[in-house]
Amino acid sequence: MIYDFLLKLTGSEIAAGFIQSLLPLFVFILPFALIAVLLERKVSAHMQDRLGPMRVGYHGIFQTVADILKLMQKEDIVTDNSDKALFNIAPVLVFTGSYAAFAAIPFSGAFIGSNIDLGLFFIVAVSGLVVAGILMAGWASNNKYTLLGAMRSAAQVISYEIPTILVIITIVMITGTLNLYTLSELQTGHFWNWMIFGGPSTGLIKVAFIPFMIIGFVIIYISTLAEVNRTPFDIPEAESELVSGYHTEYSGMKFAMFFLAEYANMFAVSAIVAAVFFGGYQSPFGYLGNSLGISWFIPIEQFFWFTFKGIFFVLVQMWLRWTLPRLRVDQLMALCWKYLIPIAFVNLLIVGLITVL
Amino acid sequence: MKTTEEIFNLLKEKFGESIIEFKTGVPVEDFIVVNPFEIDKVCTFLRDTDSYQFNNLMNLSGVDDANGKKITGEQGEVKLEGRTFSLFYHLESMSLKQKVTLAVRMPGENPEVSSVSEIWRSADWHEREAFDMFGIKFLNHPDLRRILMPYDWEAGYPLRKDYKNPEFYQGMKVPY
Amino acid sequence: MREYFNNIWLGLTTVFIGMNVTFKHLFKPAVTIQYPDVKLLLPERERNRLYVNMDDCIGCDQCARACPVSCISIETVKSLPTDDLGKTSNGKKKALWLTKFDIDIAKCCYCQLCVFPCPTECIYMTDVFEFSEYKRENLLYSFVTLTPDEIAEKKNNFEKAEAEKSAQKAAAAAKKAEEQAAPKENKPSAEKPEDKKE
Amino acid sequence: MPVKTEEMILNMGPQHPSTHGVLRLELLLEGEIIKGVKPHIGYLHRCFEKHAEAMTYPQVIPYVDRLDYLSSMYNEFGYVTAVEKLLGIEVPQRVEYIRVIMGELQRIASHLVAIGTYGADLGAFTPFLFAFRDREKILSLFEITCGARLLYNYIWIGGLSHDLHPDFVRLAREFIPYFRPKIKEMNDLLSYNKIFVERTANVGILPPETAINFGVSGPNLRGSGLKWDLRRNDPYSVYDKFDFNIPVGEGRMGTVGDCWDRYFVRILEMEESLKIIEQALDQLPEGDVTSAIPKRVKPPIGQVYARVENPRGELGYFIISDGSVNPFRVKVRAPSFISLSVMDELCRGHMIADVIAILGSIDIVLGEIDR
Amino acid sequence: MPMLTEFGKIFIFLLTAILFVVVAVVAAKLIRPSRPTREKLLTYECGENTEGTPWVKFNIRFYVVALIFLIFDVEVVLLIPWAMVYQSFGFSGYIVGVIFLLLLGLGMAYEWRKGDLEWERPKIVPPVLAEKMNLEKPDQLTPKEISI
Amino acid sequence: MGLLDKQFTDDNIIITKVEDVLNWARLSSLWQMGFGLACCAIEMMATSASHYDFDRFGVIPRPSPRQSDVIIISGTVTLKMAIRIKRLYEQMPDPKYVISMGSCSNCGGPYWEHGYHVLKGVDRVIPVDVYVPGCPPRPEALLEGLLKLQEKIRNESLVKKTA
Repeated sequence: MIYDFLLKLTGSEIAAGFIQSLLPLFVFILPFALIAVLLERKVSAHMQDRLGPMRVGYHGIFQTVADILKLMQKEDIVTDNSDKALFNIAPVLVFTGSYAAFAAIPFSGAFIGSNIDLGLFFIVAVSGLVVAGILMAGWASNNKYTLLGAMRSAAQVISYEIPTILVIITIVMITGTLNLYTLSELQTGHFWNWMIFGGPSTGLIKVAFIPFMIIGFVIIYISTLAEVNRTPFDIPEAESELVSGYHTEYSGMKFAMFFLAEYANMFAVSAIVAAVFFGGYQSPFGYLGNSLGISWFIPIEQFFWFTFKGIFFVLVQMWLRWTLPRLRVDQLMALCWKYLIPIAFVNLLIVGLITVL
Repeated sequence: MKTTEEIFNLLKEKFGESIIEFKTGVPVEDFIVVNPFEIDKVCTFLRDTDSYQFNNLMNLSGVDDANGKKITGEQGEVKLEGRTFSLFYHLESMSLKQKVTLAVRMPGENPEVSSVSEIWRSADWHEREAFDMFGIKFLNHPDLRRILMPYDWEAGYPLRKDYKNPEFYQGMKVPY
Repeated sequence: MREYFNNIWLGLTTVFIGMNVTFKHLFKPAVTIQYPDVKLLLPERERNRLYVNMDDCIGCDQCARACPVSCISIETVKSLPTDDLGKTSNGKKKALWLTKFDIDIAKCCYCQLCVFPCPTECIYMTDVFEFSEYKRENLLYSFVTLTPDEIAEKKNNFEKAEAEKSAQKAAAAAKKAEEQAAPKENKPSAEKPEDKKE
Repeated sequence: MPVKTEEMILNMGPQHPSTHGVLRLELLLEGEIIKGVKPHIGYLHRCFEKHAEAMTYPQVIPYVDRLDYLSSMYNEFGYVTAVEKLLGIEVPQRVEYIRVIMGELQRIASHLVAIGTYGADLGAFTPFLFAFRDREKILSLFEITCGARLLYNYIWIGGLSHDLHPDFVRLAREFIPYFRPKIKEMNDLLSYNKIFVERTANVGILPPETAINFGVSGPNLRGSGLKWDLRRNDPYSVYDKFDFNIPVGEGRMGTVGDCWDRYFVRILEMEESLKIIEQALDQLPEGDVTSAIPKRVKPPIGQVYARVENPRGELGYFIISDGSVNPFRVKVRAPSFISLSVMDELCRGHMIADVIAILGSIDIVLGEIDR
Repeated sequence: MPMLTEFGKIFIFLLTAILFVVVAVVAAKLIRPSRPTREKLLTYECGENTEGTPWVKFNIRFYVVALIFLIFDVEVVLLIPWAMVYQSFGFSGYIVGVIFLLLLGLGMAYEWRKGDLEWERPKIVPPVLAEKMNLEKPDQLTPKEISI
Repeated sequence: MGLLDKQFTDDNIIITKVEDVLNWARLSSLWQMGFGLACCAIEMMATSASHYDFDRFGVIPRPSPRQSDVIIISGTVTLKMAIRIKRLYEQMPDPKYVISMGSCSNCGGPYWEHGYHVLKGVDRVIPVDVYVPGCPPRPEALLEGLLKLQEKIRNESLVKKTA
């Protein structure tokens, strides 16, 4: 565990905790956001027979760096009519909410910010902070677009939390743990031990689990998509209706924070899906470190696999985004309440039945 | 399918004095000149009678006939006296495949005409445009405001032939 | 109930069909033309910046009259019989000094109406489109080949000649005053020599 | 739950990503529900009719281009039809055929923009770019013919400015098999997509009676289920020589006359246009295209109303001539101008997102509305 | 030395995040210009003047969503402890959960039935004009009949 | 009071380097305000579409003026619209740039003579950085205008101009 290593190094728990808390930010989120924004533009471009950023560095690899540097230079506008205190707090809250989720995500066997037993539950709970931030941003801007966007966003995020939790409960019923580290460790070995393939259980039960696990996966993927406001669920920031939704009035660095939070969130939810259904940081084929006998190499491999899986799901998010139109707000609610929740319910009951049998 | 002349004769029978004139000529489309205050009644009749069924108002256009005497004022501005404004109504019956053109003539000083926007909703915006461009007043129009020009445009009606452009609008210089 | 499951089915399948389309395009080569590096070969009829070949221009003003936006302004001075202006490439004789041939390219609407009436085909649209400017004044193109001094000189020459001519004419007119009621009484000093030769 | 909430006025536009230009919609909202829509137009009022009075007849054509800038060819077509009717001149057959080919290509290009931006309005950005990619092919066809990409000044009174480029027929024939699969792709990607269908079906239903009374024409009228196309019902040029269908809204996904129908009529019309182009290319006669152009256009005193089937509907020109070289009055019956006036009726009771769907489905061009 | 709990670590994460945003915004402040004008500080509404305030009594619909969510969320949270341990009680443990879930499902079915899951919106009436309109059926408007 | 508000009187290597980096960032990431007026707007859309691809230059359309750096006035500016354009421009955060695209916004274009409702040149209400001629300009011409604008940004300086 890196924490123990840092503890030895610094001798102070606070310092170790602090350094550890910086790690995901600087080692992971910022580079990830830089890459993901570029990736998004590149993927979308190639899907549309275009090229995407080409002029800043080789194939535009420094595009996002330029974007961030430019956003730093932009004037920060706080309108006269806005509620200035809330207006300034909102980006902090939004970013904090999405960053806190990273505390419980196991990046590899050797690194997990906070190995709490409530892991999954904590992540779901703390993303509520984001809702508060969004509502705050929308309200404080004193702008009709932002307010409508924030309202929609809040309604959407909280609605889609229920199917997420229901699917998580389904997993908890099988594994009996909420701790993401334990959950990942449970799925060790090869890919057939992943939860999507019935998890570590064996025999007929495992086979019986598979269809329900797939249903569960689809539900959780759809609802996490909605929770991070991606197309087809991007109505809160629906460009063609509400200009750009709750962050219409934000400019410069504060806008960059919203942007960063969005991409951090995208990875966070992908990571949850990967950790819950696709073995977290576990390799699908066994470790090179094991076969070569280099034990310190294993966590690095694990980190690689985790990132790989996370980014894969992020890519699917992008793929969906550049394919689909967006839903209307009432259809979005209907999808959640009439389709996802009942199906998740039934799924839960059946999985429970299979486990006890 | 009736020709304009037949329609004119039939209308003349029905409405008498309100139907003023029938105009025809080689490149000129035939049209029927109607009294401006009776146009709504004529149009209702034309739409609702089974043998006409003019259910579509294709076009409604105002025209500044610019036919009066030219009078040069003190500051050199040109005024037209005794001129008229016209409105042309192009009607079509989509079911009977017939077309007819109606026209009304109004005096230049205070052009007023009955609105047909109750009869064909498409007339609503056409009439607003005619008001905006020529200053023709449509009686009984539900919402007679300027439509293309800004609501606070004070320099008159731009498609009149004697229109003069203002120098400034809200602090912006208008001429080149 | 049937509709409920049908909706789910349609929703999933059509999403996958759509994703299939975009996925296929992910690996298709892009159609993008990388402009500053790669330039498209423009067709021969391309209509962009106007160009006037002043060697061929006879100052007939036809283009200016055809222009719907009046962005061409031409001023000419008659040449003296002694001046030799040369011939245009299609054999027309030039008789006018062009003192002003301005095209306000900022106003131009690139409709090509000025090109067709030109008798010497000296005004035409080129395929040059890269001429954006920081200042609008730079978009006023002057095609005149004469220097301001020369222009002044030509004007002066013409005025002199005109003065002589009108003096002669006045004399001639005085002679047959009963027949002709002053065919040309214009005062050359006051009038700008704007000739509209066709 | 009949709890009274306060009404809110929301401005959409003039700067708004999906008002297709500079339209301003004033929405009266109750929560997300629309109580009324007030369109404010005139932000692009470029005084066309005043300009026309100051120009000679041929000089008006560049201005006509700029009315409906998505279908310039067709605007020219309509204008010259009117002027030729006024002059009483016949044009050579080849000219008519080329006009039809250009007009139908323009119709495809225009519908592509309509469909593409409609997708973008509803959140799908990829179809927009696909549509523009294919439109670019058509524009290059126009470009080799007359040298301009958007505003052509190609169709002249009595003829055309240039004859076809020697490569044109070959390239146009190549375009047809290239484009047919793209329509299918568009259907896969957008038309039949469940989300798209949900967004557009049963939204903004326009019954045919209302459509006629409002004067709505073109694909919007056909979307309401009425087989009314001026190319058939009031044939002009050589349209009576071609075999094509008139697609109408059938209510396949919802009710007849909803947004999906209006959208899908445009998809089907692109196929029909391809058919017409194919036939016209086959029948294209030889001849001179400039011989009938009059040197000086000076129509006799009179007036004329001529109309053509623009990609957006019935485009009519009402021209009064006083015998001089300048038209005395030109009035344009702009199809989008009329179609937009129906917005208020269509939107009532819908939600904010539906306003976008309805506005996109009636496919307006502000240049033509404001003139 | 007090042991830093796992929650303590989370707390440090939260602090880091706040710190990061503050540092980033302050750093930007060192660079960015500040040239406020009156128009710049107006609320953005597509270039128009705003009419009325957005801070109005808002649509009840959003509150209903919040209420339903609250009920469901709380009940779903109650499920979590059960989900973790029910296996040790065997089939009876499962049945207990099922009863709870069924009640929840019943509540939801009730809400569905009552129409609370629908977005409350008026019935949309297509704008049919009441006037008499002699319109033939579209199939009668076939091209063959047309003669102009 | 930020760095960009200051005007240094002396020139030194640090300022020049910082300036270069900042200018580079600004010019490589010009977010365009998604906003079209008339015919030129279609060509602007064509420029962002696949064939010409604005995204290659880092230009992406942002719906809100608060997040955009460059406003492309693409089309005829009428008097009614000019007031709104002025406000939208004002509402963009500094540093901001303006490209005037096409004849109409350069000087009224074809409508300069009889256009009673047309503003003859958008530079009467907002300062313009680059004029792109054309009616409408080809997409390449707009790209060339953008390159000109980038060139202009590259030469911007924190150092106070002396005389």
